[in-house]
Order: sequence, then structure tokens, then C-alpha cells
Amino acid sequence: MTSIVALLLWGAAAFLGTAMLAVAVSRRGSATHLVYGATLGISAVMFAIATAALTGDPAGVSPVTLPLGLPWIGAHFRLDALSAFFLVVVNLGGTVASLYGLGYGHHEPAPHRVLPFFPAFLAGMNMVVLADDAFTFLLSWEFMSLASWALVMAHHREQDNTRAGYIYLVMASFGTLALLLAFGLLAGPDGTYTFDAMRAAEPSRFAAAAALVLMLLGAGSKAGLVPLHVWLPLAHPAAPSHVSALMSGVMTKVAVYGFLRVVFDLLGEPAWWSGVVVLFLGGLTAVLGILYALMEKDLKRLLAYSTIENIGVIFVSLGLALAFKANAMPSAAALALTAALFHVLNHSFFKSLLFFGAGAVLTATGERNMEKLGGLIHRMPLTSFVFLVGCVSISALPPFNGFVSEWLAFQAILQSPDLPQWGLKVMVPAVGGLLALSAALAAACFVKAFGITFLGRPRSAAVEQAQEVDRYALAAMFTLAALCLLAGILPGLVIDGLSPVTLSLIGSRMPVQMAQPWLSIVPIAESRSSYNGLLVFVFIAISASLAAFVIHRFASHALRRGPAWGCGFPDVTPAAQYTAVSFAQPIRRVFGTFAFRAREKVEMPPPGATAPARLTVEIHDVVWETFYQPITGAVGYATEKLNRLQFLTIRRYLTLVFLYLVTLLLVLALWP
Amino acid sequence: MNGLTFDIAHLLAGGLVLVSFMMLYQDRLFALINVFALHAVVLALSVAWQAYVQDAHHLYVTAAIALIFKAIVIPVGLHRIIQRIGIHRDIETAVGIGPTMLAGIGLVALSMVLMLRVTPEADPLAREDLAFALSIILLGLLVMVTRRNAVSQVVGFMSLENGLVLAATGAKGMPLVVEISVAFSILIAFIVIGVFLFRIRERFDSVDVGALDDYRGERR
Amino acid sequence: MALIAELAVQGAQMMLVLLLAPLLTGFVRKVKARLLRRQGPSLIQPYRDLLRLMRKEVVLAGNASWLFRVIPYLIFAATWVAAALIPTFATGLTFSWTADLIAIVALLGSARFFLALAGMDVGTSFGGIGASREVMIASLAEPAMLLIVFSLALVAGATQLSTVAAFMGSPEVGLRVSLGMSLIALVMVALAENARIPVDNPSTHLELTMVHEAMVLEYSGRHLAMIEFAAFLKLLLYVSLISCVFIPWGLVTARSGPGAYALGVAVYIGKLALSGILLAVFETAIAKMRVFRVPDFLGAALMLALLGTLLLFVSRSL
Amino acid sequence: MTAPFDAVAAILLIPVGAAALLAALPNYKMSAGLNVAASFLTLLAALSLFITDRPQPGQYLLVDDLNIVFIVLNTFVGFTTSVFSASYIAHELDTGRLTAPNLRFYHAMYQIMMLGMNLAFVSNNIGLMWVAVELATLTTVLMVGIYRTHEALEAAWKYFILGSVGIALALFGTILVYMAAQPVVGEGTNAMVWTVLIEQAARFDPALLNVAFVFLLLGYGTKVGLAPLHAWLPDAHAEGPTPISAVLSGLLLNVALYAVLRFKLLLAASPEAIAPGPLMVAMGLTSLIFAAFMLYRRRDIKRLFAYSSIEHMGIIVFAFGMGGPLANFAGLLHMVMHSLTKSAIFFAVGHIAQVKGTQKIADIRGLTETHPGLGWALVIGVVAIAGLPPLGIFMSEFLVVSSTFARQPLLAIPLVFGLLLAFGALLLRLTGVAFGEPRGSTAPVEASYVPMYSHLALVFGAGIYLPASLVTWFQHVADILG
Repeated sequence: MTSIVALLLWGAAAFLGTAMLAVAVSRRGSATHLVYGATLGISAVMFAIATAALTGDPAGVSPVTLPLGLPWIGAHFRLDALSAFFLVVVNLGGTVASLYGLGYGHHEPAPHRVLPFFPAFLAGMNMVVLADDAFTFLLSWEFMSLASWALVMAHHREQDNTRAGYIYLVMASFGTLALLLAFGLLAGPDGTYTFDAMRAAEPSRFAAAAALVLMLLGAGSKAGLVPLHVWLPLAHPAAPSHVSALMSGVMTKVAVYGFLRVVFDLLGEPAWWSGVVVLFLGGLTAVLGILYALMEKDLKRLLAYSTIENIGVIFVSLGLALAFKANAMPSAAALALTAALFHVLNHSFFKSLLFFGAGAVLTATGERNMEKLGGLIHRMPLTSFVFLVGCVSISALPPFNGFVSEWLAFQAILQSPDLPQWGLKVMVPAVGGLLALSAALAAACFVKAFGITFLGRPRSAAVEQAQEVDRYALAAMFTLAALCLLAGILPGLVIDGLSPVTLSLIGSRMPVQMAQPWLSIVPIAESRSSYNGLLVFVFIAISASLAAFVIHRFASHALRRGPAWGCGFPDVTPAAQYTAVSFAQPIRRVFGTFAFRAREKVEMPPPGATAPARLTVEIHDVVWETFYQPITGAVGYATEKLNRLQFLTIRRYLTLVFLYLVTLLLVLALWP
Repeated sequence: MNGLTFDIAHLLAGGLVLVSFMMLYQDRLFALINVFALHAVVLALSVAWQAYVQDAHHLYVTAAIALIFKAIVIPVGLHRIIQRIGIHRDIETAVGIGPTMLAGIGLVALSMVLMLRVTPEADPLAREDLAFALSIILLGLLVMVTRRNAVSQVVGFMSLENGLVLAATGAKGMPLVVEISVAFSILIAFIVIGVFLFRIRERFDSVDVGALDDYRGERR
Repeated sequence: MALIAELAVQGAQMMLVLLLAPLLTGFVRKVKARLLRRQGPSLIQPYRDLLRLMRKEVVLAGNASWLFRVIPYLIFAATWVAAALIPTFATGLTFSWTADLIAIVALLGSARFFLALAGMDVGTSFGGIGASREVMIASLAEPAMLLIVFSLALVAGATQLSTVAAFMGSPEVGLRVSLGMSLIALVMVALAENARIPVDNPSTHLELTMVHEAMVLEYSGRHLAMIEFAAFLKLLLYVSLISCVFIPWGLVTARSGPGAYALGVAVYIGKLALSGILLAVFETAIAKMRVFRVPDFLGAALMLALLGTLLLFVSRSL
Repeated sequence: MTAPFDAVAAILLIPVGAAALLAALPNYKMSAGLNVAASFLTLLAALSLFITDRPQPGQYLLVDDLNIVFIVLNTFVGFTTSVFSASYIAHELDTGRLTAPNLRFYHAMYQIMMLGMNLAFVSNNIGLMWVAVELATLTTVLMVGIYRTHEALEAAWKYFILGSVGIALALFGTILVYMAAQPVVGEGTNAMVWTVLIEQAARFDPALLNVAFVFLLLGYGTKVGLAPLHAWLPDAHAEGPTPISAVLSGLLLNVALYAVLRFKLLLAASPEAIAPGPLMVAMGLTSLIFAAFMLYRRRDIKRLFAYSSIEHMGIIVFAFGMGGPLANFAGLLHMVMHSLTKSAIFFAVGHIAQVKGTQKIADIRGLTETHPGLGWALVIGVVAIAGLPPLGIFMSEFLVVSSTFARQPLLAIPLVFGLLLAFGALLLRLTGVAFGEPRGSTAPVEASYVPMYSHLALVFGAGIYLPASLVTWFQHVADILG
């Protein structure tokens, strides 16, 4: 019998084949259906296989070695619980994105710049997860970056997009080099690049520490950890929306996979301080990410910044898991890791959903700028409904899925007083506060996103002409919305599904959840904490319908439409509505002064003057200005100085040669 | 090897270094060219002496080339060129004469130190020769580097090449020496022709292509 | 059989909060009026208001969407479920494990989320003001609340309210600094969440200072009734929460018989009355603050809560 | 198949004969064809070295594992470049940049240059190697100046002067090696025969070898284009005809590198001489980082890629300097991949410059829109040269960086820094040239896509799959290199 791994590799090969095919046919009309249909089929099959592998016994799957890649090592592929779980995430994302693409693809002005790279991108992500040696891993990793870069460059005529693509690929390359160094360290001078060998080797403390830092740089830059996130809000929105969904919802998860694979699997026992570092970065990322999102008025960029926040949440849980693992608290570590993985899954659901929604808005109106949108709930009722579901889920509100993973993370934090180290003791509650802060800010952010985009009155003519999107896109979005609800009301199912992963990485698992009465989830004991999404959902449904029933039975039915009351001020123009920027103003006042060095300046004309009053808001991207501007400045300075060497006279060049010769001879003369 | 042959070889090679030093402090072009002619003459003598000592007759050819081509043809040619295209006859220095001399002394010392590290079992003649040849090469480079005029740089290059020939002839039984000296002569001829063709009055970089087109008679 | 009885008790708890909520608000208003030497409306005025609103016709803004009409029911339902999950007179009811304290906080968050959306639906500037200020307040109040939850959970070793209440009632708690901090922070959060003075004024209609009222400005008739009712419930919820955690005495455990239940209810009503008086006194004694002073107020709550949690973390190992 | 020695003779004699014929042929179409045919025959002859027995090393000629890599690569790129050159030159003739007599000269010189390079590879005699390298250099000098514009002549002149100094230094180094060998091996030609030298190297005077190596490194290093000896390289690439730029970058640099490697071996065989590794590592890093910085301010597209060649030579020299089986393997692989990729890039750039009528980067925009064939070839080429997978250079960079970091972490940091810096610059320019709102002429181009895409296909294939025989052979060579 052929191994499942071989089957999955055939799937990846089929993706690549589709990519080749797409190159040939991409300019034909039928290409969109053909390519997305193919990717839909392939990723659905891969998804099924991966799910079966996760629920089955992934340990028994035999690895596959192909005579490709590094010659004397070959390309190793393996499937274990961790990779099976991430395959599920990747291919579920791929399936719905393909479904969405079936309809959305027809609006693509340059299909030949999207179709070949879309399957390639999927193939790359699948191969990263399957890879079992450093070379194959990095090859797939960078291939994934490259394919997504090409997709970001699909609409290359806009200057912002080319800049986005540039920054993206440079940062991706930086990340790859960091990973490369990490693997070099783990492989040792003899070049034992297989993961098996790395797992068997005991890295020295220095090597383990350096590898962890390098992984944070490498995987962190791909995932979007602050301060390595700068490319993300530029690149993700620049791609076509279903690709944005894949990049935000899935590719960042592949980065998390890379981090998990190395830090939890290959590095062996972690040091306790690694938990502190990861927690700190995670908390910082979560809060800063969502604050950036709040300041944003471009819908897709807002979503991209929110991805950064969610990555922060995931890394907080990972940091906890590391801290617990380092202190031999396996059950707590399993809880934290489950929280992280659950959030990985959840985020892939709702972020894809939200990007699909943003894509729908974009096709319907041609606008990403929220200040030009509004009132779309009337024109696009179905899209607005699923978008609302996405917003509720991502805001971590019960009974949807986002809440469950945050709840698990909080439960994990509550396990932490038993940690012996002072650093962790002080860090964990503070990070818990940051997590709570980011959750509350996320809710604010998505009130803004939904409220400004879909509610209120239309702010531009384009909105008034908007049409509901096609049925493929709706099918994709409704699937995800249903999944968000399902994972929210049946979290036990997901938690049990994750248990093989925690077993393999931590050696422990959360208690079996599906056996609990009423399908509750109980991390430790019912008397300590429990949550039942299903019952909360049912209760809300019952009490809401009860209230509605009572009202309709006994209260007045009269309803009259009239102009809005607004305290007696008739709003003449839709422009007088609250905008995205004004909505964020209170929060900007509270947090913006230190997070963005925000300044508001009011120019009030003297009494009697007819000049308009003016309010200007100045916002600084502190991360960019602190970390990146000095680098670009230094490179610019160095290039300018060095560039003089291009314009010397021949004599000066000879002088260089001469001085070099004399120096070398001097070295020789002084050689002992 | 008897002492006299060694002393004569030593004397001639040392003389070459001395003449190289003389080049360093010339501030007129014509004087420089004349010193170079002297350099070539001493080289020719040295090579001839080696030919005699090693009993390698083909080296006489090299000596002859040095004498005829470098000591006569090239200096005369350069004189002509300077007059024909009106090159400024002062030597513009990038580094003053004094520092250049000091640097030159340093370079000679450096070559000595380097070559004295060579194990004494090696042929002492070769060893001394090499030290002098290295000095001459470095001094030639020094001339090229510290003089701004193209012609003086050509002269520097030629003296450098003289050092090479000295080294090559000092290496006993080295094949291809004659061929190499011929090849280098051609190379130098190319450079000199280039200076003439491109009307390089001052610097190497001041290539005047219009002049070349005039010469070819096919201006585009 | 036992199950039916338990379900009945659970149902009774749900009805109890529903019935008591307007009364509490009416009581607070009455006490406040008396403190100001006014006669004040009658205690059952809130019930009358609700009935009146229900009978009125709904005037809907021309461009209000379906969401605008659904939200009142959602808010009401979410708040009601949350309120019903707080142990009022008894701990360990059948469904008390459905949601722990974190989930209750999040349920209230859901209600607020939708309320803010409702404020933005019609597209008036007042709705926007209200919504944006509400989320700003929430963005500080919610973390503070969660940190308070952390403190409680660390002391009691659980986030399950029944367990927390039982633990707080037991003698092993003693006086703790961090609990005191949590109490202060919780009161501050509760004031903010219920739109009470000094954060917001429930009885104002001065446009620029409104927060909660600005969001519901466009509501009328039965929709407004639902929202008002939800607000009553929320006040009751916070009062019950504070009392069940910090004055847990008199709580009966589940399955202890009707007599004990009756006693529990009586004690509960007593606690409500006490809290209501305290709230009224506090509100009368203090002035409302400017909107942009609110972050400082809530920031103080946040810091107190964080400090409490940190102290607990640190003292755990001592 | 004929007797084995004929293969070597053929490699040398075919170019000679072709050069003589080409010098006589007036018709440029015929001569372009003949050029292709001769290059192809040379390639066949080189390939036949694989299947026939190797000749015994003589006093002058030698075929061993090391140089066979270089010979085959050299003749292959020489052949593809001649194909590219045929279509390129036709366009140059149409636009009047070159005249028919120019072309006669050009084609003859092309073959002589190939002769020089092949001879440098097969020579077993350090003197002969020197002669061959200089022959190749001087012919390229003439080719660079062939447009006879001011810039072209200046570039050729600069190349000539700096090259001459390099020649002189290399010769002195060669003499020193002879001097070191002569007491041990004896007088005469034998003391210049490579195979003899390497056997006896342990007994040579280490001090002489040290000085010799410095001179050889600088002399041949000038031709490799290592900073700060690189000054001629960017100009020569930018101003000469593009086929010559391709050959310069793809082949001539390899020739010089090969010479450096040979002498590195010699030095490594002498236990008391200084280790050549650190010196090469330092030069490699300097070149890499320097070139990476220089890439940012380039305005001329060919000069841009010329600096990229310096950068890659830096990486290769670094890898060989590190030594060890992994790094040497990586160095060899990198060299082959760089030759293929860089010449492919120059093929693309040549056509691009022709169709746009400019080499200014700022005047070229949106190529993937107007000329997809060229634009995407350039994208793939730059992606490959920047070291992204799944193309061959990724594999070599992977090996270099990871093995270095495991052995000398502090050396890997500047290496990675330089790589990233260069990547940023190349990508910046690529984004401008290949994407964005199209600018400049959109006229269709008569390009020969076969050479560049076949190169890219090879590079792509190598990035994923290296045939086992090739690998064992590379490994063997890597072991030789120590």
C-alpha cells in the first residue's frame, strides 16, 4: 500500500501540475473555472486525507524519501499529528479559497498573473508542512513566499503594490536566512539536515538559545510578530482577496507551524526564559497589532493588522506552553498548546471569511476605503450577514469560536501561578492583561469595521450601485460562517481532535471532552472552570425567541418609518456620519499618544474670519521609524559614500590595488 | 658559484633598484624617460650577465630586446609623442617627492624582509635577485600610483615589467622567458600606441575618442 | 424527577432576575430622589415604563436595517442569560457550569458589541459618538474586569462562580489586600459598565455627554423596552456578582429544599437593597466627569486589578 | 570515437581554425552561423571527454576531474552565447551600431577568446595557463571596445590598464612558484608542470609560496573581479556588446577563479605555508558586501548585473576559502549555477536593451506587461541569482550559509548580511524594471528565447534534482579541493 505521505505528495504535485497548466491556458476565458475547479478538488481531497490522518494514527504513517533536493540527503517527507493538523488548516483554507475564486476570479483583470501562482502557492504551503528535512523545508518555505509574492504583484501597476511586494520579499528573505542559520546550527558542521538527526542531536545551550532567537526572527517575520510585521499589512491587502485570505488565514499559520516544529519538536527541552521572550513578543504583537488596525481606514489593511493581533494571541499561548513545558507541567502545557492550535484553526476560519467579505465589497463597489463605504447591509444582505458572523467570531464573543480559544488561553494563564521563576510570575499576569486588552480592542475594531462598512448611509455613489456577490463566493463565505459557529458550539470536538498533536509535542493532552455531559468543555475539573458553547447558544436562542414571542403576542405591532431622530438634528449629508477615523478618535486619544505619537492639531480661525477650521491628526508608525528607518538610512548613507568608488580615476584604482598588495605583503612579513 | 659572478649580478640588480629610486624623484618628463632608458640599459646588462652565467643563450635575446626596444625605441617614441601631442612636460605628483621616497624605502625594506624569510638553502643568487626584483616591481607600482601623468605611469609600468624580467631571468632554467619578454614588449607597445591614439595628454582617463575617429578617418 | 426539580429551580432563578431587575433600578432611583429631598417616582415606575413602551408604536428611521430590529432581542437575551448564570440566592444550580465568569463577561461583551452596532446603523452622528465612546470605555473596562476575574480565580482556584462564591464564604479566605483592590476595581468597572455616574449619566439627554443614551437614541417602542430591560438586568447582574463574591453569606447550595431556597431569596433581596442604597448614595455624592477623564478612571481600575493579580502571583510562592 | 587525446586537441584546434575562417569570411550571416557551428563542435568535443579515457597528463595539457567541470561549462555557455549572439548581432547591424568589418573582427575574436579560455583550463603548465588567461583577457579588451563610443573605449582602456597590472602581478607570482619549485623539481619545464608541482609541493619553500600566492591572488583576482580589484569589471560589462558581457560574467571570471583554485590547492599541499582559506574568505566577504552596497545606486542595467557578478564571485571565493566538503561542493555548484544564470540574465538584458533602446534602468518599466517573454525570463533570472528556490543558487547558498554558521558563526553573520543587502538591491531594481506602468518602446522583439530559457531550465532542474553521477563527481572534486 502506498503511504499516505505519497498520496499527499501526489496532491502537491497535482497542484504544481495545475500551475503549469494554468501558465498554458491562463489567457483563455475558461481558465478560471478550470484552475479553481482543479484546486478545489485537489485541496478537498487533501483535506479529507489530512483529517483522516489526524483522527487516525498519524504515528503509523511511513515517511517518504524522494531522490530530490539535497543530493546526498534527498527530500524527506513525513506526516505526524502536528503536520496533519496544519495540513487540515492549509487545505481547508485552500478549498474555500478555491470555491470563492470560482466566482471571484471572473472579476480579475489580469488572470494570467493569478492563475498560475495560486496552485503553486497551495503546493508550497502543503510541502512546507510535509517536509522532514531542513533543505526541503526551506525550499518549500521560500517557494511559498515566492508564489505569494507573485500574487501580491498581480496588480503591479499600482505603485503601492510594487512597494508592498518589495518589502514583502525582502522581509521573507530575511526570515529565510534566519531559518537557514537556525537549521545550520542544528545540523552542525557535518550537515545532518534531516529532522530526525536534528531531533536526535542534543544542541548545546548556546545553540538552542540561538536557534530559538533565530526561529523567532525567521518564523516570526513570516507570521508577523512585532516588530517584524511591517510587510504584512502592505502585502496581504495587495493580493487578490482570496489570496489575501490564504496569506492571512493560512500562510501565517504555516509560519506558526515552522516555529512549533523547530522549537517544540527539534530543540528538545526548552529553557524557561524562552517562554518569557515569546510571551512578551506575543503580548506586544497582540496589542500593537489591534491598535494599528483601529487606526486604519482601509478595510483590507485593517484585516491584515488584525491578523497581526491574532498571531500575537497565538504566540502568547505558545509562550505559556513553552514555560509550562520547561517547568515539567505537562497538562498545563497541553492546555496552552491546545489554546494556541485552536486559535490557529479559528483564525484561519474567520480571517478567511472576513477577507472574502472584503473581497465581495471590493468587487461590488471597487472600494477598500471604508470612508467611501457604508450602508452596504441593504445592498448586500447576505454578505453583510456572514461578515457580521466573522466580526463576532474574531471579537471573541460567545457563542462563536474565537471566544473558545481565548477562553482556553485565559484558563492556561490561570495555571501559571505554580511556575517557579520570578520572571514568568511577573510576566504572565501582565500578558494576561494585554491579552484581555487586545480582545476588547478587537471588539472595538470590528464594531468599527462592520459599522462603518455595512451600516449607516452610503458614503459614495459606488455603494448605491453595489450588487450582491455571486453564489460561489457566498457558498465559500457561508461555509466558513457555519464552521465558525460549529467550532464555537462544539469546541470539545476540536479539542479532542487536537489531542494527538499535544501528545506528540508535549507528551500530555487535555482530558477527553466529548465524553463530558452536555458537551461542555472542561480543561481541568468542572468545579474549576467549564464552558458550554452549545448551551449558551441554545439559551440565547431560546430567550431571544421567547422575548420575541412575548412581544409579538402581547405588545403593539405598530411600526412607522420616518426620518431619523438624531436629537432633532436632521443630518443633511451622509458625509456628516461618523467615519472610521472619527470612530477611532477616543481610542486614539487613550492609546495613540504613546503607541503612535499621535498628535491632534486644531486650527481655529479667529472669530469673524471665514476660513474653515481644520483638524489635523498626525500618526507615526513608531515601529517603522524606530527599527526600519535607521536601517534604510544607514544603507542609503553607505551606498552614497561607497558609490564614489564607481567614479575614481584609473590611478586611484591602481592605488587601491597597490595598497592592497602592500597590505597583504605586510601581513606576510609580520606573519609569525 | 664563485664570488665574482655573484657580486656582479648583485651589483647590477642593486643598480636597477637604485635607478628605480632615481625615477621616484624626477619632476620632468624627459628626465624621467631618460632615467628609464638607463633602467633598461642596466636591465639589459643584468640579463646578459645572467645569460652568460647560466650559459643560457636564449637570454641574450631578452637582453637585446631590453636594450633595443626599451632603452632606445620606446624612449625615443615617447619623446616624439610628447612633442607631437603637446603633453605638459612637468610631472604632476599625487604624493610629494619626500613621502614617495620614504615609501619607496619602506617598500624595499618590505621586499627584503619577505625574501629573507626564504630558506637559505635556496640559491642565494636567486634569493637576492628576487628581493631586488620585488623591490623594483613595488617601486614601479609606486611610480604609477603617485604620478598623475599618463606617460609617467607608462614609465612606471615599464619599470615594473623590468623587475619581472629580472626575476624571470634570475630563475634558473625558467622556460618561456623570451616569449614572455616579447609578449610584454607588445603589451607596452599597445599602451604607448594607446596613449598616442587616444591623445592622452594628461591622465589615463582623458581618452579623446574624436582623435581616434580622425585617425581612422571614419567619423560617425 | 430530581432533574425536573432542579430545572425548575434554575427556571425560577431566571424568572427571579427578570422580575427583580426593574425593581432594583426603581429602588435606586427612589433612594436617589429621597436623598435629594424629592418625592421620586414610585418603586414600580420602571415596570410601568416598560409596559408603556411595549404598547407604543415603533418609529423606525427610514434606512434602519434588519439588524437594527434584531439587536434589541439579542441584547436582551445575552444579558438575561448572563444574569441568570450568576448565583443569586443559590450556588451550583443545574446549568451554572454552562459558563464561568469569563464567559459571563464575554456575554456582556456580546451585548455591548451589538449595541454599538445598533448605534451606527441609522447613520446619525449621535449614534457614532455613542458607539465610539462605548467601545473606548469597554476597551479599558473589559481588561480590568478580566484581571479582576484572574484575581478571584487565583484566590479561589476556579473561574466557576459557584466555586468562587463557596470559597469566598469559607473561613480560609481571610482579609487580603488583593481582594480589596479587586473589589474597588470591580465597583469602578460596574459603574462604567452600567453607565452610572461618574462615567455616564443614565438620566441625561445632554447630547455631548451621552454615551449609552446616544447609542439608543433611535430606538422607540418595544425595541426600546427590550434595551431598557437589558440595562436593568445588567445592573442587577453586577450587583449580584459583587454580592455573591464579596458578601457570599446566605447563599444556599443547590438541592437544599424549598425552605432554604426561600431564605436564600430573602437574603438576596436584602443584599440588593443594601447595594442599591450604597449606589444611590455614591451617585448622589459625586459629579459626572468629562468623557476624556473616563480613561483615567478606568485606567486606575485596570491598574488596581493588575496590581491585585500581580500581588497574588507573587505571594503564591511565598 | 577517436583516440582520447584528440578531444583535447579538438577543443583547442576547432576555435583556432574557426577564427582563421571567420577572419576571412565577409558575410556576417554565414559567419554567425559558422560561429555557432564551431562553438557547437567544441561543445561536442568537450562532452566527449566524459566518455573517452582521459589522456595522460603531459607537460602542457591535462584533463582531470577539476577542469572537466570548467571545460564543459565553458564550451556549453560559449555555444549558447554564440546562438544568442547571432540574433543579437543582427539587430546591432540593423541599427548601425556595428558594421560588417566590425563583425568579422568580432566573430574571429570570439573564437580566439574561446581558445584562450579552453586553453587555460586544459593547460597543465602554470606558464601556459598564464599565457592563456592573458590571451583571453586581451581579446575581451578588444571586444569591449568594439562599439568605439567614448564610454566603450574608456571602459576598454580601463580594463586594459588594470588588466595589464594584473597580468604583471600574476606573472611575478608564477615566477615565484617556479623559483620555489626549481630547487626541488629541478630546472626546466618540469618545474612549471602542475601535476609535478602538486606532488612535490610539501617540500617547497613555504615563504616563497606565500609571497607567490599573494601575487597570484591579486593578479588573477583582478580578473575574478574581487573588490577592491574590480574596477574594470562593471564598465567592461556595461559598455561592451552583451554577448561579451555574458561571456565575461559567465566564463572569464571562472577562468581566473580556476587559476586561483589551482594555486590554492598548491598552497594547501604545503603544510608550512599560510592557509589560503582566511585570505580568500576575507576577500570574498569584502567583495560580497561591497558589491551589495554598490548595487543600490546603479542606473545602468548591465552595470547592475556586473556588480552582481562581483557579489557572486565573492560568495564563491568565500565558499572555497571556507573549504571542507560541504562548502567546496557549494562553491562549485554556485559557480556553475552563477555562470548559467548570469549569462541567461545577460541574454535577456541584451534583448531588453535593444528593444527599449536604452540601458537606463529608469527608462525601462513594466516589462512583464509589454514583453512577457523577456520580462518573465528576467524575473526568473533575478529570482535565481538572488538565491531563491526552487532554483539552483538556493541550494549552494543554503549549503554555504548553513555549514558556515555551524563552523564559524561570526563569519556567517556578515555573509548573511551581504546576501540580504544584495537581495534587496536586486529586487528593488527588478520590481522597477519588470513591473509597474510600462514605459518605453513596446515594439515586439525578435529574440532568441532558446538560450536563456534553456539556461534557466537547467538552473531550475538543478535546484530540485541533481543527478547522482554529477553529485558524486562534484563531491570528488570538492574532496580534491580539500
